[in-house]
Amino acid sequence: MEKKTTYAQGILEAFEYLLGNHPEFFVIGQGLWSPWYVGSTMKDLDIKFGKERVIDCPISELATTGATVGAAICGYKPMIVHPRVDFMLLAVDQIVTQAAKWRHMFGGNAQAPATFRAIINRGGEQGAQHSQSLHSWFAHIPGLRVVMPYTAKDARDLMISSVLCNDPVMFMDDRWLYEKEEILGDIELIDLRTVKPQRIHEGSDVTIVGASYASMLCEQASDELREKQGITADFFDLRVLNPLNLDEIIESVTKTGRLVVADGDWSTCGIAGEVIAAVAEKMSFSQWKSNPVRITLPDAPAPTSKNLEAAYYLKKEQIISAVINSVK
Amino acid sequence: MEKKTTYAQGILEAFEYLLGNHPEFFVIGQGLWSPWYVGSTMKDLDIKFGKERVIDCPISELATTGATVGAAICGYKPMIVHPRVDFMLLAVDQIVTQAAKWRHMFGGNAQAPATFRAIINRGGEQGAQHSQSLHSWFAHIPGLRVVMPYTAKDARDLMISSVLCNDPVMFMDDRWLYEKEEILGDIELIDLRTVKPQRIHEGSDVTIVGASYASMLCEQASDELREKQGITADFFDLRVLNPLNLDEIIESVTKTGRLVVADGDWSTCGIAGEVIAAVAEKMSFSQWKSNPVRITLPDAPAPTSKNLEAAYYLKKEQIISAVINSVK
Amino acid sequence: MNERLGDLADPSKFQGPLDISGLETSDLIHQLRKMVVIRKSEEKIADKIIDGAIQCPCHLAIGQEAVATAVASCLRKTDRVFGAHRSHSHFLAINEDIDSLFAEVLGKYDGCSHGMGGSMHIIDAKNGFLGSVPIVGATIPIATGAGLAAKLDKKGDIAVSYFGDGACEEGSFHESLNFASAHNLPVLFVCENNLFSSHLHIDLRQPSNTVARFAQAHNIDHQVVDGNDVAALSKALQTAVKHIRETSRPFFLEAITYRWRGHVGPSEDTDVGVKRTHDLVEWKKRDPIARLFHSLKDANAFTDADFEILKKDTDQKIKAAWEKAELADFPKEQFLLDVVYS
Amino acid sequence: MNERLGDLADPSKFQGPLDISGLETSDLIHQLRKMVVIRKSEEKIADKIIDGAIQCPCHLAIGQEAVATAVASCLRKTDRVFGAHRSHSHFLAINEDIDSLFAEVLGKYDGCSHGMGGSMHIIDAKNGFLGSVPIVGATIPIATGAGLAAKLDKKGDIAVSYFGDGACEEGSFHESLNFASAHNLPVLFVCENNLFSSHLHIDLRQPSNTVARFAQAHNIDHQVVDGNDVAALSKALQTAVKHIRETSRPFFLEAITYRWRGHVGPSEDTDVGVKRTHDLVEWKKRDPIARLFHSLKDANAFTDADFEILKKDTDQKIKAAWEKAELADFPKEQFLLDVVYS
Ligand SMILES: Cc1ncc(C[n+]2csc(CCOP(=O)(O)OP(=O)(O)O)c2C)c(N)n1
Ligand SMILES: Cc1ncc(C[n+]2csc(CCOP(=O)(O)OP(=O)(O)O)c2C)c(N)n1
Ligand SMILES: [Mg+2]
Ligand SMILES: [Mg+2]
Repeated sequence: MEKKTTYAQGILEAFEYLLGNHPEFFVIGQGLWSPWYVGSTMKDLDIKFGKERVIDCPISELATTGATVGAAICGYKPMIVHPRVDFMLLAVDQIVTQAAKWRHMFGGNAQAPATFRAIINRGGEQGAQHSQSLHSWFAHIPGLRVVMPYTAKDARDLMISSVLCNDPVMFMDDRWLYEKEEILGDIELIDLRTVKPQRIHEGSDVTIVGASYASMLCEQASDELREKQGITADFFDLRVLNPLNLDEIIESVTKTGRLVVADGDWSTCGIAGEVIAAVAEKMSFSQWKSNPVRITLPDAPAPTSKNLEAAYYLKKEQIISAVINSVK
Repeated sequence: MEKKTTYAQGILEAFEYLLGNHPEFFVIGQGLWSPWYVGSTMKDLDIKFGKERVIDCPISELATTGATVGAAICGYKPMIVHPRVDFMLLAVDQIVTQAAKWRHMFGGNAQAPATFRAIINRGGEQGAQHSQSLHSWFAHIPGLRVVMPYTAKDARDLMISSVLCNDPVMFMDDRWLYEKEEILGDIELIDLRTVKPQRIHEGSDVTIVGASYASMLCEQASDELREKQGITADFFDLRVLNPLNLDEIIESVTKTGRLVVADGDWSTCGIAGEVIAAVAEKMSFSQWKSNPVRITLPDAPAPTSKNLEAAYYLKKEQIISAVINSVK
Repeated sequence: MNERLGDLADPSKFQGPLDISGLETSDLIHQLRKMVVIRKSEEKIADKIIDGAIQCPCHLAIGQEAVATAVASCLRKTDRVFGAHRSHSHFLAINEDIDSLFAEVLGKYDGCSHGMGGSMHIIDAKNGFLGSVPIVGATIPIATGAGLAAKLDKKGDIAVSYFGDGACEEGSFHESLNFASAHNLPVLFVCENNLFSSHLHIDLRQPSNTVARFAQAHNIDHQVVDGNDVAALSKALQTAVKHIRETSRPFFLEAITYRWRGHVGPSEDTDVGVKRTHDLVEWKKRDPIARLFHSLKDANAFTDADFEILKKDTDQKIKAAWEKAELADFPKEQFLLDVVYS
Repeated sequence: MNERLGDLADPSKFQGPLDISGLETSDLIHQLRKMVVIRKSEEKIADKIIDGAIQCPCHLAIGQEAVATAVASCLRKTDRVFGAHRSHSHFLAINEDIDSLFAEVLGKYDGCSHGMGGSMHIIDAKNGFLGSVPIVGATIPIATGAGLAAKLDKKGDIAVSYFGDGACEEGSFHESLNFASAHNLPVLFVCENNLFSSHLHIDLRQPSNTVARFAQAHNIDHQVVDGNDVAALSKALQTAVKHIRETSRPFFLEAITYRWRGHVGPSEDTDVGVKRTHDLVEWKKRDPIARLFHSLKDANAFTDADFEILKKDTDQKIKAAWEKAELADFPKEQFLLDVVYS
């Protein structure tokens, strides 16, 4: 049997590939010389490839992100790692107002192909300031590509695609997926511009859509629905949240007439609502067989207590019962 | 005939009311001692009420916003003015990760009732970095109330409500509305927690929804549709984007079966999609008579050239033709 | 240029007793007691993390207790204190509320934040500790705003901002210093410079190992003190706080100290560099508690027996507090939505 | 503490000719020509704003030309220069591309940013001017990253970051200085301290009117120079740039200057305080162009006639450039979506 690789190892392999093959790549971030900071995803890279290209840095999110953008403008394909999305918010200006607009505001005469790796790091009673994801914020911004891998293969390959892309990319990996294992083939070099949502299960009763960790819950729910209820789902993992290509999902809902979207973030103006709105706009309204549903976080900041955390975060049971309600 | 008051004067009156009646109110921001910085909305306030309570400040968006939050925590009802949304992005941490979560993460033992006044200031060939609105970002955040007045009355009264509210509030006024005139009655003291979207026109053919400047275009479109096409619209102005109360709008679409939403920002994960998604989720799917439609900015940063600006920003004609398409 | 700390950063120095002349013995004993409460409370927390009883991330200040007790001893209840991620000591120094700290780290409704905050979000508003949060640098502008509020209140109250050497790399820190200086705000900035930010020594992050140079640049009066010397801290702070109240000008105190435990959690983090392994041994000899105790003993103000009693009493208090916290209830599920808005 | 600028901030001082000894006359004449090009281009823009021909916001550097020409005279094409909102002078000093500046402020496709940027977003990448944007402080970390790239490239290139005194209040400025200093990045920080940020004098925003104190705090070599003295600037910059290339350490230059026009647009902004009205008269006597011209004339290196020819030639170039820009096309509507992504 082929050996299985975890999501975290997939990311580490992507780093090794990039550092080994692309002299224009370097990476900067808090904790990169630490034995424990970013999990195992960057283990010993500084030792293997040198502290000149694997750079630990001061607690200055804004300047280090801006410096990454500056190096990208000068021909590098650099990455900054933010060990938590929450910290990265201090650097939103550089991501959203500088990098995402750099090509456009100079009429195509320049580009800022930086990758912003933001780690979703939540749970474990960390509370409100160590739990945000906010991927929907970034998906709102033209000029910024947003990648959220769910599979270990995507974690590896789409990280490479993100770095090598000529546009700024927000690449968000979720610690809750680090142990997910798959048999990975060789690295596949994919042009990020061609990457779309991926149909992981094929079915006819309902269309289920997720991204990142929510996709894991969707996949489990879809498995269980098939096995226990005989309900088959077209299940899509979004992968790239911006620019968003929903063609196949719209086609799918046209077929199933039912749509359940799960997203591990807040509801209002979130990606789950976006999928529903886009389908509602573009699919003939007469195709609906039941109301679309979204499963998202409650409208509250993250709590700390374990009992409240259990109530707060998404569970596959919510998806299962939404599907059952929608099909019945 | 009663005298008309502009939106800008409405805001000025709100400031005079607050400074005159509420010693716990003060305001800080760049340009408050300038003869021209924030239009006429704060004219001579520093002279009338003193530079101790109308405070001009260094170019330090993060610290001045944080200081506003700090004063709010200590019992004041302060406001910070950001002359452009774009500048405020440097302070997102204080708004989103501090103020919006302050009550929650201390279990209700504290509050941070600051008002963040962000001015939408775009057009005039200012380009990509002087044009953002991003209200949908803030509407995504539990704990942060988001107010976007369209009428001069709301600009005045809801600014007072925002300041006096015990929660942090993002109050966004749009320079393109400053000259809008109305006959205003006396100041009405309204508890912000009770404020919902407002039906401005009553009709039966279509439901039109807007916010802020987009509401002006919606109102004009609705007028023209009634006069020239005999199409009558239920037109709602959202006013409060978070927490969002869509009950009446859902009821309205249940009646009309048609929905057109206009919003002066980007589409993906924006408030227009949110309205569509929420209606699609909650209204019985069999009530749709046509597909819902959103009118938003193109997926591009703002350009500068006047011809591109003309192509870029929303126009009432887009709303009119969307309605006509939807009704036919 | 390139001023450096010199001996203050050399752990083999400053291990002897303190110069307590000119200070009230009663206050020093009070501070000794508080330091023991802090030390032992945090040791309890460390043990309970190892046990698995505590889940939330805890940043322990064991070894750094002196700063908090010296600051607290100069304050009044109407002052406004803000902490950061490593703030058990700041919290306990204000009112020794072990019960509500323990309940909080367990996520219980009896906690100071009703179980919504855990170790990293603690508050004791009625006693002037207005909150601590873990976004590095975030409370510096907030405390600056509390200073602005105090100035508008015109009652001579002050604001206190606690932060670390790492936080001095955040833009919010510099912006706050400028604002406080330009607008004459009564803020006491307290930097606990423990030479580390997480795994990185300050020399790998900044061009100098002292941060008072930023106060200098912003024209703010400042002093650099042995942060493990309650006496030196108290003298500096008494003068500083008086000055702030009288002039409504900010003041910047840099206290040189060292944390005995790791960045987060109970371990000693000796995996972050050989130097730390060596230095830690030495720093433990610069123990703020032992040094104060020996000075008091030398002055015949506190005996070995007194110290034993103090430790035993504290152990009992802590045991009781822990048991109480364990029995307390978690917040109800509905609470999650109840405290989002007013 | 509280160091202040002294005479450099007193406009009645430093009005005489310059000390040009030790400098190449040809370079100074070159700089004189460039300053005239900048002055007259901006005057043209000012007139065209008044005319209503230009719509986009323009921040004019009339009076501040010397800084840009002195910096540009020390650079090579592979260096990486970043401006901010007031950057016509920085742009023109690099390659005198009046044509593409004029087309850009009119929003034409011939503009340096194909009409997508206007005055506030200009670029001349092939000559090393890698962009200017109007978010205050935004290009400081970006230039710092360009310095990091130059360091990795190992070719002795440097990055240049232009910004104003107001930008020194932004956190991004301080974070960048620390990063550049701690990581030894070859960055030339150039602060054009014109004593104002928009309507506010620096004394209302900062506790001192000089900003080099921040370089000091971050252990960065620095110099404060009369920003209206091409000779002094050139001497300081030649040394500084050589030093940066050789050591890969940052350098900080504070150039004291004054803008003759308002914060934005063509007016003189004399409504922002009586002091400005008075000072402006004096500052105009510290004119960098007139002072350099008189020094060259005194040294018999440039005559009145030469100066007249220079001005006339420049006028003609400007006239031609303007006419060409007016005739140019706007970008096509599709372009709006064509340049969002690669
Ligand atoms: C904005 C932000 N960036 C990074 C972190 C991660 N982090 C938490 S504490 C810490 C170290 C802070 O060092 P210092 O300020 O010296 O305080 P100490 O831990 O030494 O007490 C870091 C980097 C954070 N919480 N917030
Ligand atoms: C982040 C941000 N805050 C505020 C502004 C508004 N603004 C534009 S230029 C300027 C003044 C900057 O002053 P300074 O840096 O001294 O440059 P100068 O205008 O004097 O050349 C201000 C406040 C902005 N563009 N960006
Ligand atoms: Mg530290
Ligand atoms: Mg200036």
